[in-house]
Amino acid sequence: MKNSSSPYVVTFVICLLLWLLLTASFAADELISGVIISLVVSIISAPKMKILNGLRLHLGFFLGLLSYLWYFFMALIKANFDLAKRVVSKDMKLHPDVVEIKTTMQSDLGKLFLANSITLTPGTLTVDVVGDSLLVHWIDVPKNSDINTSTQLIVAKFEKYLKGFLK
Amino acid sequence: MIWVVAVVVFIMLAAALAVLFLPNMIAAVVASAVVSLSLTVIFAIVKAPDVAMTEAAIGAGLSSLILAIGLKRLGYWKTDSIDKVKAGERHD
Amino acid sequence: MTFIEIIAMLLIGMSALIGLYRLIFGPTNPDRIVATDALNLIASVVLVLLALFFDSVLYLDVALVYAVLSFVGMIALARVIESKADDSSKEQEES
Amino acid sequence: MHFIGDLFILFGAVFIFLGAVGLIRMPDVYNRIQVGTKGVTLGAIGILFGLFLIHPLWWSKLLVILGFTLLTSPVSSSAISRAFYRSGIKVWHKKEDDIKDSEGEVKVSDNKEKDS
Repeated sequence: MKNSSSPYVVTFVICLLLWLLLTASFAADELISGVIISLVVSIISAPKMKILNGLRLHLGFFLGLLSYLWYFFMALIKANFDLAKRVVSKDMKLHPDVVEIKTTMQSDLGKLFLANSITLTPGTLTVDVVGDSLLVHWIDVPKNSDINTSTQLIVAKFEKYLKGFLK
Repeated sequence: MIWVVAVVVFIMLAAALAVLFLPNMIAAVVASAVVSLSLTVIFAIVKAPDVAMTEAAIGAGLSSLILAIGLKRLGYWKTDSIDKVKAGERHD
Repeated sequence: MTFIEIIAMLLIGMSALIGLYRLIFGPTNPDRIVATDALNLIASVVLVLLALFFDSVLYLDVALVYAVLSFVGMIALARVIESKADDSSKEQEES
Repeated sequence: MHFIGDLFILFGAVFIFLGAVGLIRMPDVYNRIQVGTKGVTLGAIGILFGLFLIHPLWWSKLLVILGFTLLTSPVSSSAISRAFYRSGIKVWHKKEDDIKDSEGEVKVSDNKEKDS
């Protein structure tokens, strides 16, 4: 796939998919108007959508996306049971602090997905993104941790899954 | 269903009183967002989804946006108490 | 409206009241903003449940519009709080 | 099928309630953001899935609402916490810890604190 035309195609596909999901019908007139509207929208807005350059368009895209989503939901449910235990218990075992971790994701979209995943998984919240490093508020910092161990603990699994479909 | 209406009306009245009595501007903006939120839910309960959609667009999106931009222009964006921001005096 | 749904609605109403407590008596102003962020999501959940109670798909549109626009409002508020020293210095230069 | 959907709705409501209780009990703004976002987001996912089990024909709009919730809720909470962090709101520490300063770097104490 060429580099210059891919943002147009991706924007068009996303707009058409959103239209189909919102109308939920395959009638001819609605389909034609949806195609026209998403064409116009993609022509206008695709040069400004720099963030879509982070997509890694290859054959295993949907497989990577699905495996990432599965792992993400498991982590979300685990995070919520951890949270429930923490809220119900009497002393909440809090040792909060802000730690800094390094990421190897290069594109902006990869950093966005990584930050979202960190926010919704056990005890961590992305506070800031500066270049290559993320500031993470951690609800229970283990003792004697430095930047490498916290990077290993928080982001290593997610990066492995995210590398499947993002740069 | 009458209990849902009662709870939502209670939330709306309490947030509207909070808009009057909160000392900080940003807290008042946030409380007014809660007022429009409960108004949206009330419109949906009385089976007027079109009015509820309009109220959601105006109340949640536009009015918060315009009030936030207004706060930025006036210099009242600080999350601290208002007594640091005297009238007519910008703080650094 | 079955029994379980009434219990679920009751739990959501109680959590909305707890959020209201944080909104009004929150010790600092950031707590109030956090409470509003939680209340926005709770309100869109309530709108989704109303679609179940009235058996009509129209209410889901209201929930969708509310979710999107409350996100816009919260982002605007966050940007206003964040615009700190650079903006005030710029305005002082202008005046 | 209606009963299973009801169970999912109850699951979601319980997690929303837990998130709200955490909003009361936590001592700090950042902890409150964490608990509120996680609890309410999983609650919304549970309720949307239960509604899908009750009315399977509404799947497309429920999927759009689910996608928007999953994308926007962590982004908005992260933006709010970034605004708080940049405007200088300190992170709460437990009394017996001697972690005083946290300007973006890890300073974890080595002393043996009393575990209750």
